[in-house]
Amino acid sequence: KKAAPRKEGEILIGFSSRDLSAEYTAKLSEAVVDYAKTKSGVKLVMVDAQSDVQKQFGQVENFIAQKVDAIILNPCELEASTPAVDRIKTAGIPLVLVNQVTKSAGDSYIGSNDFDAGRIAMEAVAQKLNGQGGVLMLHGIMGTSAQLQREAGAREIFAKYPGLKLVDHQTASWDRAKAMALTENWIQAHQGKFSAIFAHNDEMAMGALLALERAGLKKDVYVIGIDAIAQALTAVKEGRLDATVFQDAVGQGKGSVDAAILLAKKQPCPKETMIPFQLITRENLSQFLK
Amino acid sequence: MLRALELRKDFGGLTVLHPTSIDFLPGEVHALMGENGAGKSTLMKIVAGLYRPDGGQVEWRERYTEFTSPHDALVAGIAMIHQELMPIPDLTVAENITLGAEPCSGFGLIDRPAQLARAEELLGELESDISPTRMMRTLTVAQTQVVEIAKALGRQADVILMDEPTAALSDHEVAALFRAITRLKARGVAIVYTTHKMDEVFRLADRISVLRDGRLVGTAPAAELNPSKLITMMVGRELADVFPVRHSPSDEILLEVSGLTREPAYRNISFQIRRGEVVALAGLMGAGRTEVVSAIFGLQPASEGQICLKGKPLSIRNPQDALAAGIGMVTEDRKGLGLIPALGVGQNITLSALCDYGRGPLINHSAEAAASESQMTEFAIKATSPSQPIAQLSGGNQQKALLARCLLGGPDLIILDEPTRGIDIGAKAEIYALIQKLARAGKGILLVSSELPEVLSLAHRIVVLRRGSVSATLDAAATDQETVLRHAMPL
Amino acid sequence: MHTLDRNLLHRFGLLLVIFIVGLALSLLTDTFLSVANFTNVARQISINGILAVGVTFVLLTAGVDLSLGSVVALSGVACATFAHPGEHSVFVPIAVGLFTGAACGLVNGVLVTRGGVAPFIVTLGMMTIARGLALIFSGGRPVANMSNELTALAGDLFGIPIPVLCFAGVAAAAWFFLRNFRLGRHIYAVGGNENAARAAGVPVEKVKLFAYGLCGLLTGLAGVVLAARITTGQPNAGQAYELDAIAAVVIGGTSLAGGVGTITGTLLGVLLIGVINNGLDLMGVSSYYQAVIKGVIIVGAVWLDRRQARS
Amino acid sequence: MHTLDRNLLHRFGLLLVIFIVGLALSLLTDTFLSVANFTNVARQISINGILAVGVTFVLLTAGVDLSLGSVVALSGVACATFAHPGEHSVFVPIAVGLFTGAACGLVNGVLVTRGGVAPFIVTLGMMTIARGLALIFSGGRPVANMSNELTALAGDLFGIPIPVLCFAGVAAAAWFFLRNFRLGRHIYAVGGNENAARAAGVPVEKVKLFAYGLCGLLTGLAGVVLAARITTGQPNAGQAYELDAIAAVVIGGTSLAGGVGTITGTLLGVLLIGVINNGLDLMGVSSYYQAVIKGVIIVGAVWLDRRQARS
Ligand SMILES: Nc1ncnc2c1ncn2[C@@H]1O[C@H](COP(=O)(O)OP(=O)(O)OP(=O)(O)O)[C@@H](O)[C@H]1O
Ligand SMILES: Nc1ncnc2c1ncn2[C@@H]1O[C@H](COP(=O)(O)OP(=O)(O)OP(=O)(O)O)[C@@H](O)[C@H]1O
Ligand SMILES: [Mg+2]
Ligand SMILES: [Mg+2]
Repeated sequence: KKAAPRKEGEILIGFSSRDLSAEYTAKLSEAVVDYAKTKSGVKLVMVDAQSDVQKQFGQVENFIAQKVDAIILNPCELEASTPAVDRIKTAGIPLVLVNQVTKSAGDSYIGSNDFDAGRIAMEAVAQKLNGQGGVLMLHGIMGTSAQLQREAGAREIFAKYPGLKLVDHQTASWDRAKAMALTENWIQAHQGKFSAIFAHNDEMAMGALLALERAGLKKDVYVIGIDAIAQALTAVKEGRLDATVFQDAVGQGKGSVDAAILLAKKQPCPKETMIPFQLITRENLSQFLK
Repeated sequence: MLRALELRKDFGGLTVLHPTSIDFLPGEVHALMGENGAGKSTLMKIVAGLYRPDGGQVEWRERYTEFTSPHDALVAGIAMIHQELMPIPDLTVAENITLGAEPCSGFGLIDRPAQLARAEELLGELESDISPTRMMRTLTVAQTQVVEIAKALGRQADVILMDEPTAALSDHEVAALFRAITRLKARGVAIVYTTHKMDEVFRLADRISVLRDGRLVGTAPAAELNPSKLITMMVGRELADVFPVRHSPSDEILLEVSGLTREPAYRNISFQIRRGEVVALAGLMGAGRTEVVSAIFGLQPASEGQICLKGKPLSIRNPQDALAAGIGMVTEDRKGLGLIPALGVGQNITLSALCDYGRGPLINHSAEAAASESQMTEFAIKATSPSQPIAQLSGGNQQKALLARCLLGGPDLIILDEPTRGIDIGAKAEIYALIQKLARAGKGILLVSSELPEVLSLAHRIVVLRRGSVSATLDAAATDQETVLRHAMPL
Repeated sequence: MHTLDRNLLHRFGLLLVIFIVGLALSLLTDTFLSVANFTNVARQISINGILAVGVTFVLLTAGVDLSLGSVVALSGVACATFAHPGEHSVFVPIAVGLFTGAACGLVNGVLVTRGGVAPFIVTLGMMTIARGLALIFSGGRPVANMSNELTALAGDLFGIPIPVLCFAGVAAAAWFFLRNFRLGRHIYAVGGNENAARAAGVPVEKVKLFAYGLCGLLTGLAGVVLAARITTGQPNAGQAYELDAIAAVVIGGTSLAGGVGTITGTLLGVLLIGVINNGLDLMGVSSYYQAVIKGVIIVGAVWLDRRQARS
Repeated sequence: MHTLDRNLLHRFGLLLVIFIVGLALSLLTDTFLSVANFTNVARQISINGILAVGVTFVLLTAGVDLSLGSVVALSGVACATFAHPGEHSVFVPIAVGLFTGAACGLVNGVLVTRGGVAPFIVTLGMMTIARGLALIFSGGRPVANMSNELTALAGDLFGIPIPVLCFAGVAAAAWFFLRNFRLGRHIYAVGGNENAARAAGVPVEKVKLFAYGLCGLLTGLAGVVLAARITTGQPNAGQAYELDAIAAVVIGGTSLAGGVGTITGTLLGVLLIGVINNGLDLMGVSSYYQAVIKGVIIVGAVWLDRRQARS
């Protein structure tokens, strides 16, 4: 299936996604691809960096060699993806960053701030516990930007409420099974000393939830995740999961395609479009279940 | 010059070498004799730095020395030809020969021309025509042994320990080795020589030391001994005639091979074996004997030709087929095609006939143990228990275990490729007796052996191979070594 | 029997390490030594345990299987796809999961035996392929909405977690098989010296095919159990599970060169890894240091064990 | 020489596959066949290439090194920590990175040779330990703010990317070394038959130590190059890099059992993996299918290669 030759006047957009095997990014990337299909005169090529900065860098170089008209980059990392951004800028290709910033700015950024996600989630915990109680935190893969920023956001809230105590925190590498085992161990070690679990993503929140349910402790513990993946929403609806933080994958995806087209046509485009995180609880769930 | 002082070695709580002292003198061939498992190799390996002694010392040039590795011993001037062949399969012959002593031109850079020249020179000394650029993997067992010898000769050592260097060699190479040894003696090199071939001892040795069950029985000048005296020292009793009488075979044809061909190794091989008959395949090294019998056993099927057993044509694609048809074989390459090193002796023995010791897919452990123990007794296999890993047995005992494996399934046709290699004289006599017993019981035996006396006295008929073709089929009773050799020699 | 002796020694060295680690944890935490926590450890090691038992067979034949983790994910996805409530009987998703695993294992086996490709490459290929297939079949999303009958597989039976029962059953069967079946002995022979085994009439190809197939089947089982436990078929589940499983087997004394090893050893290896993971969590050791400590204990345990077995 | 013949054959089979893949890509895309893209491929394979060359040495001795990826991260972090602008000369961070890698490699080597622990376990332990250390030293955060002199290492020299030059240099040196140096041949001997090598007076322990140390050093180099390229010491970089590197080496005909293999083979393996990755991206194949296709091509290439080498 030969990649059709570029037609005159057609806009070619290169899109490097951070990791298509992660549910949130997959959703975002699907939105990008689907939305691009609805635009006539636009051809989009998507590649998957599989969470590897260096691989993504290579993909960016491939795009430059292909002389694409615009690049949408969903960077793997805050720091380490910066050279890739610089390379694109040196090549003079319009660049849209989506979902994650880098040290160097692109021509446009569509997304949200992971600090906010951590802040919103922990704030919800603080409200629920009235600023008093023990909290456990499940980290994503250590050293990744999302983990670092979500942790930093959460720590801000801990500083604000001295009554909140971080009983223990540990990585479960974004993985549900690992989060489940970790929570089981925590139940042994800290039973009765914690009343909330904050997971850096919903996968891990689901794992914590399952462990708590199995131990019959869910009613005593408030569990919150980030991303609002489908299963998390269902769980919120069923009253199992307490809350999650919504990140608008579809909104970010569409926004980035629009921005890329504007930039490729050398039309003005907003430097930054923030699509804020939102807390989802049972109360406001209906507006997110479309 | 070299002296073993009260050397002792234990393996897993078992003393295999009791405190033993022997002197070795320059310019002398000192033969080390003894039954399988007597501790000959163990003693030599201690001297060569491969094993650390559990007691006693090595005195070298009037000084006590402790070699912590073969490297130390080699640097000091002690080289060893190991009983166990140790090729590096994916290096060239030249690289194997010069291993550890590569000629270098500074900075550790190998001087290739010098390396090749050295290898040629050493092979030339052994009158061998193996090309130094061949890959070791492609060599036959005998050729591998020649390379091992060349490797040790090349170390310019003052002592060379030779542990059964001729086990895989035929007369031609043996003669060349002996000439080389004579030259070494003249240079004042001390040679320690172990063998199970009686004639060699008396041709070579100046003095002889005999070990039995890990103890030194005695040391004597060769001139003071004769074969029967020596055997008595080794075995602890007198041994009757080694070769038993042959019985005449029946007329029923057991195996008929016709037109077996696999170019370029052999072509158009035809012969028959009757029940109760021992047929020997004779020939020089590389004549293709191993390849022919491998084809019959399905290890490397022939491309053309027919094999009929008991009048039925067989299509043998692998050893499984052969075993099912009633053909058993003891391979020449003990280590490569025989032993499962980590399994116990008993499990090695029962491996081929495991179906007979159990119900359905299950193993009946007690039946299996009984079978392996009776085989071990019958073949006098020296091991601490049936579960001792076979890798820990002495070479001769390993060979006996493989024979036991082959016979356990009760095959009609038994192929023996160099079955007595590395086997002591007592055990050899037992194996010869066994071969005759099997023949009497109506089995057919196809024997490949490089020892012509063995061939002449065991076989009824001798099929001589020359470069992959049958050059003669001789009646063993009416022929002699010269005739066989004449047919074996390339024209 | 000597093989047994040697294993007892091996066992003893490892047991010692496990005992020391356990003792340390009992002193350092007040939660390690409790029935609830032991159940926990048992539950947590059961998936790695099932995988380790399976891959023991492959390692014994001197092969390797790097595709475990991906095949766990693929079987989990396959199982979950057929496990929506009210669609099929609960046996269908289980069968589908097991079948998927076994099929992957058999493909590995065929490529190794007939294709003559090194097991490392074959199973590395399968690792990528199975992961890709898991993502394709699931559309990159977790397959949720599994029936309660299936997720009940992660529950308890007579107070014992079903995954633990599965693991125990699998281990006992494997132990019995390797000791008492002819095919079990043949596996050791093939791993010990393939050419010699062939010359002794062992059907080497069939033996290997069996080992890979069985390993695949057990991987499928692990996939089903995992899916039941996390109530989803997760296409990116099981990352690097093969490493933990192979590590457990090798810690337990099985040689990567084949021909040597036992199921009891594997069990101890699985237990050691499980206890370390559990204990470090209980002690609240920071995850950075957890990694370092875990690495040190594993290497140290094997070192001690081998030293002790040698003497 | 026979070694050469056989390598030519190996080479030929793989070359054929690479050629076919390349041809297909040239027809299917209009960008594959361009200088810019070739430079890209070269740049993209250089890190895997350096690692693959290093691990070739270890595999030749019949060992294995699973710690590559983690050590890349650790050396990158170590290098970046000393690379802040204006603090040290550019040689300091480079030396620190190389030293870190070499130290890890030597520790591996010592544990394998003196400790008698299986390379798989030792390097698996090091994999966890080095990752933990990278996180500890960096505080779990990317170490940024590297001097321009250091990041210039990812730039060009005479129009050729410096990482590519590093890779080429390393490969050429390794090729020459393995063929013509005594130590190089001893590496083959140790891998081919360790007992025989020891009996022939080859200092087996030293040879292995050298192989692990060199592999570590080159891993350190890869870490430095990666840090320069992404201008950060990333503690979670290099995940699973060991698999790609070992795969390249094995595809290139090096036996995991040791004693057989060449640097030219490794280069072809690296090239094949690089071309597949690049080509599938260029064609815009969905990443799920990429995984499947990549797995199939790798297994297929090795299968073809071995088949052809046998005949
Ligand atoms: N690594 C080992 N572990 C345990 N026992 C061993 C080991 N090596 C040798 N033995 C035992 O030591 C004894 C002496 O063996 P050795 O190899 O020295 O005999 P040998 O005299 O050379 O016999 P052969 O003529 O058969 O070569 C044997 O009983 C053997 O089983
Ligand atoms: N000098 C040689 N040069 C090249 N190839 C040889 C040489 N000698 C033997 N061969 C190879 O070995 C094959 C025959 O080996 P085989 O092992 O069957 O011989 P054999 O008669 O059993 O000798 P032995 O067992 O004494 O080594 C030949 O087909 C040939 O390929
Ligand atoms: Mg001996
Ligand atoms: Mg022969």
